[in-house]
Amino acid sequence: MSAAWLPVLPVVAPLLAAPLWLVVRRPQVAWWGSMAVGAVAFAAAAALLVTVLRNGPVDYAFGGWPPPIGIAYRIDLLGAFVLVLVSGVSWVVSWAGGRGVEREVDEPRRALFFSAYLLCLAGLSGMVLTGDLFNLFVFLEISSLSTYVLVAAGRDRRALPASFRYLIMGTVGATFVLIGIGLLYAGTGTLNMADLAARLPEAFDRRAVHTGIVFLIVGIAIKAALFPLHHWLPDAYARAPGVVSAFLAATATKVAIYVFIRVVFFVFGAQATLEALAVQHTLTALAAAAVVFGSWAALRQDDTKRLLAYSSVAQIGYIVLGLMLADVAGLQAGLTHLFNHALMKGALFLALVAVVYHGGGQRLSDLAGLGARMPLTAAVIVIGGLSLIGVPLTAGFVGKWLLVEAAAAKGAWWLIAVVVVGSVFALGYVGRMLEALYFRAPAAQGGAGIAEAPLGLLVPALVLAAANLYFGIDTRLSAGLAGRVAAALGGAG
Amino acid sequence: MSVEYGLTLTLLAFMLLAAWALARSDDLLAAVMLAGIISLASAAVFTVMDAVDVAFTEAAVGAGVATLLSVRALGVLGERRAAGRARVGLPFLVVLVCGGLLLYGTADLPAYGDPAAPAMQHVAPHYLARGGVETGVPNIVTAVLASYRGFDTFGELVVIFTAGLGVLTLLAGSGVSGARSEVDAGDRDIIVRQVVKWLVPFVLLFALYVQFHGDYGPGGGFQAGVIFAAGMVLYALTFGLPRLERVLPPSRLRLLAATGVWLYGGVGVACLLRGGAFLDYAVLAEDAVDGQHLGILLVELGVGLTVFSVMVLIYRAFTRQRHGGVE
Amino acid sequence: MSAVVDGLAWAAIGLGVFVCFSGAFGLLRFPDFYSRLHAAGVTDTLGAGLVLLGLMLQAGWSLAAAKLALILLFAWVSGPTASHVLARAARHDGLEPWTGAEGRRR
Amino acid sequence: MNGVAHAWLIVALMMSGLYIVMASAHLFKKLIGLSVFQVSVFMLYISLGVVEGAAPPIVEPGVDAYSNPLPHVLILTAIVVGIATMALALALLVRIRRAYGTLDEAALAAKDEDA
Repeated sequence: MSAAWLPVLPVVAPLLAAPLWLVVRRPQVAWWGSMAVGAVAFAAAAALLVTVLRNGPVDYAFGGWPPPIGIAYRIDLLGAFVLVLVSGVSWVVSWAGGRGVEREVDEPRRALFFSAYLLCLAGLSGMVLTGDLFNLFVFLEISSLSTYVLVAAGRDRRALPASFRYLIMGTVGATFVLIGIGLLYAGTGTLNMADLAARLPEAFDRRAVHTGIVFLIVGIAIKAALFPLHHWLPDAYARAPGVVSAFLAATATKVAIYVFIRVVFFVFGAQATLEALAVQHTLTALAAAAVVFGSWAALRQDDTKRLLAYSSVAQIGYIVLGLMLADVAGLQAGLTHLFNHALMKGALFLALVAVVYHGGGQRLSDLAGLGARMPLTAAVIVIGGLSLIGVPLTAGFVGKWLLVEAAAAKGAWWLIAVVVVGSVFALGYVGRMLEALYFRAPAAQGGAGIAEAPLGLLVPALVLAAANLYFGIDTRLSAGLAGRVAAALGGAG
Repeated sequence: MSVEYGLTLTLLAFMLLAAWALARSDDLLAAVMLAGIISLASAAVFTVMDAVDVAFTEAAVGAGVATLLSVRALGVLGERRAAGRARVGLPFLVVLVCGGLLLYGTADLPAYGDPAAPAMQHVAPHYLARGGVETGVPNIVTAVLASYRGFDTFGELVVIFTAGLGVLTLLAGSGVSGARSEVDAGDRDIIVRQVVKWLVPFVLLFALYVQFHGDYGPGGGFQAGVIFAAGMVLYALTFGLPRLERVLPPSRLRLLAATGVWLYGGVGVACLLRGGAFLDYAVLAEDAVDGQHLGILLVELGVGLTVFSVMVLIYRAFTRQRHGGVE
Repeated sequence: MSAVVDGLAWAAIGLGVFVCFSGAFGLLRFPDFYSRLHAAGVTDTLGAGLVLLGLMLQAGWSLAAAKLALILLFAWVSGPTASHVLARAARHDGLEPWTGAEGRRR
Repeated sequence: MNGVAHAWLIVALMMSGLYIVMASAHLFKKLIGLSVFQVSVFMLYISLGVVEGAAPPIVEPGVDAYSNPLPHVLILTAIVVGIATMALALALLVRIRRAYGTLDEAALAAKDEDA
């Protein structure tokens, strides 16, 4: 395959495949086809990462028009790293799609469900790769619209208002991004990110530029569900079909945070933005609040999916805390945790899909006694849970440890306290799940049909759980790469 | 102050009045109409601001399609009034902060119509000076839309496709099929029937004109698709949905919607196969400008196809819904 | 362009604007739905017609004038049809015309 | 001399849209507010590209000053995104109304409490 195809393949392949399932309305065909396309996208992403590691950043000019006249991709190590994560996890999660939709999506919606899945993947990949601010907005909307569809595709009626609320919040967020882009354009006359970065220093004293930066950051923060703009997240994740929760938890908020990194560190220049506009202090405080509030709220949930969703709010806090240290160590910690959190939440949400498959519920009490009946699923929950707490030898430990180190190096002791408090809460909410799994008797005799889930669900869950263990021990791909990215960013900022 | 600026300010003040009425009104139909009025007034503002393509689109989409769909949906929903208690405190605070920030941010913008503004300096002059020569298309908006920023437009097409797909997904299996008087009969009034029978061919002809004249004047695939769909909807309103479905069965509309996306993406892939970048139309023909012209023509056709079929599919999906009621 | 044509054009536009204004005034002040519809109909046909005629005189023999003529034709077909449909819908809903017997109604 | 008064009015309109989105208790009205919010953002963009006394950006011999075409292109895309969002939201409302029998936010929340 020619190198000219590589940068466009992860986006264009799913975009061109998605309309197929509107014409061929066979769920099984759609599922297999989507997995094949997911494999292509993942392979292309991996090849891109290798290329970038070998030869440095890849530039791609759409339509042959050089930037800033045309739209261009500039794929650096950070972009390739996040793209591999997104396309990889979404591919593994899509394996579970075939079985997952059987229980949670009505027949006439199943084939179209996979179209929306592919569109969402394409939107997220486009956001990662693009080097153009307005193109970012377009792909943000592709991913958002398909996400609203995915969330509401299931049988739970509560998903409908949840999706609508997400739509309203998400559109307000996207419109904020649009306002931000417009004001930046008014101040500089360009939409290309690299060009903008070059032209900003001389335009930085324009008020339109300040306001544009603030609106852009707030809009992205809504998409990233950063406290206190997280209101859409718990309901959307808890009511969506399980496969969708796994997909979104592993990818959507991650991409939003990636965009944040790209915009703040590459385009605006970390120093100027963080100091001049007091962004750093505000976001650090909000991220710390996210950790404490999210973890505490997770502790109070009775619904397992809501529990995990609130835990996500907390994890986003950890990631942003790392980023806002704004040095190489902090960035490395944030990026590592971003990578690992995708693996944890993917595994945990998929395990819950397996629990529901044979008629189990999603309350904590529904987990009772499953440790014996569904040993493999329970094992996935154990591994994912331990990783979430941050127990050594799991992936979750690595990111938190790096964060503590980075904070200690800067003497930010209160930040370590926040991490400890969050982890203690995590011990609490994960403990409640494990206690129900292993030490509680099944509620009634009624659940006799409950047995281990089919392989179609177990395999992807186990793969992600195994990844949690693997990246807890071998950190070259996660923390190692994150370190290289952070070093590059440190140079840029 | 120039006359144009005064006109803009007057229109904006008028829109603000409408928005105020909208905020106070409990009547949902009135709210839809007021939003339509604001949208139509904004189309007038766009015209004053020389954005003829945008004005055209906003009038067709914001004032036309959005109002049509909203009224349809209101009928299906069976809701008339927004009776619930509004929240005041937090929204007011947020609006105050955001509005204050925006006023701060726009205060040192260059004055309205200033040719020395930063936005006019960097990229835009290239489009205006070279666009006509490099693409062979005198309407620079079309040149930028379909060629310089053709990848954005591909994304935009996918957004519309996603919306159609989403509406079909959400409303799948909940529609009404078979004979239903209201949907089927259309309008029995002889005046309406005669007028529509004469009008529809001209609407379709106009749509084709807009599709293929977009290189030289305002228009293009998107506007053409919307107008073509409007012609079809007018036909269905008058003669009943079944008559339209005989000509355009839903399966064919779905195929057309997909085909539009494939046509646009296919042109991109063809450019790749011929050794150019994605959507680099210059490689499509011997002469670069000829290639640009061909590429722009094809992708605009793709846009028109998908927009038209998605609009009709969405209209059909709403019309086929049972009215009111609870599951 | 001769001064005569120019004067005629402005006269037509001015008269058209006056008719539109009076139509809007009637829309606000007339006592019931049907008479208001009548006022609105005047705006559609005579008002818009005069303005378009004035513009055509300004444009002279050109493509723009032909387009304006087409718009005029369209307005003359669609406007009365829309008024007809509105009035019919109101009648269908049982709205009685105002006869002056029971005072103003809204 | 022109100023930035148009921006004040546009911001006011924008904020009334945002206010309707947040303050309304009825989901349908929130959606209407959202479209007003978006339309005013469109006008902000287009106003950035106006050049006094210039022609629309359609190249003609003998004309040398045009308005900036780039905001026009961006807003064409944004208008399409807006109608796409609206169509999807209306479909969601149809499903919500059918499942709950109401579109009032408080009533919706109450119905899920006792479920």
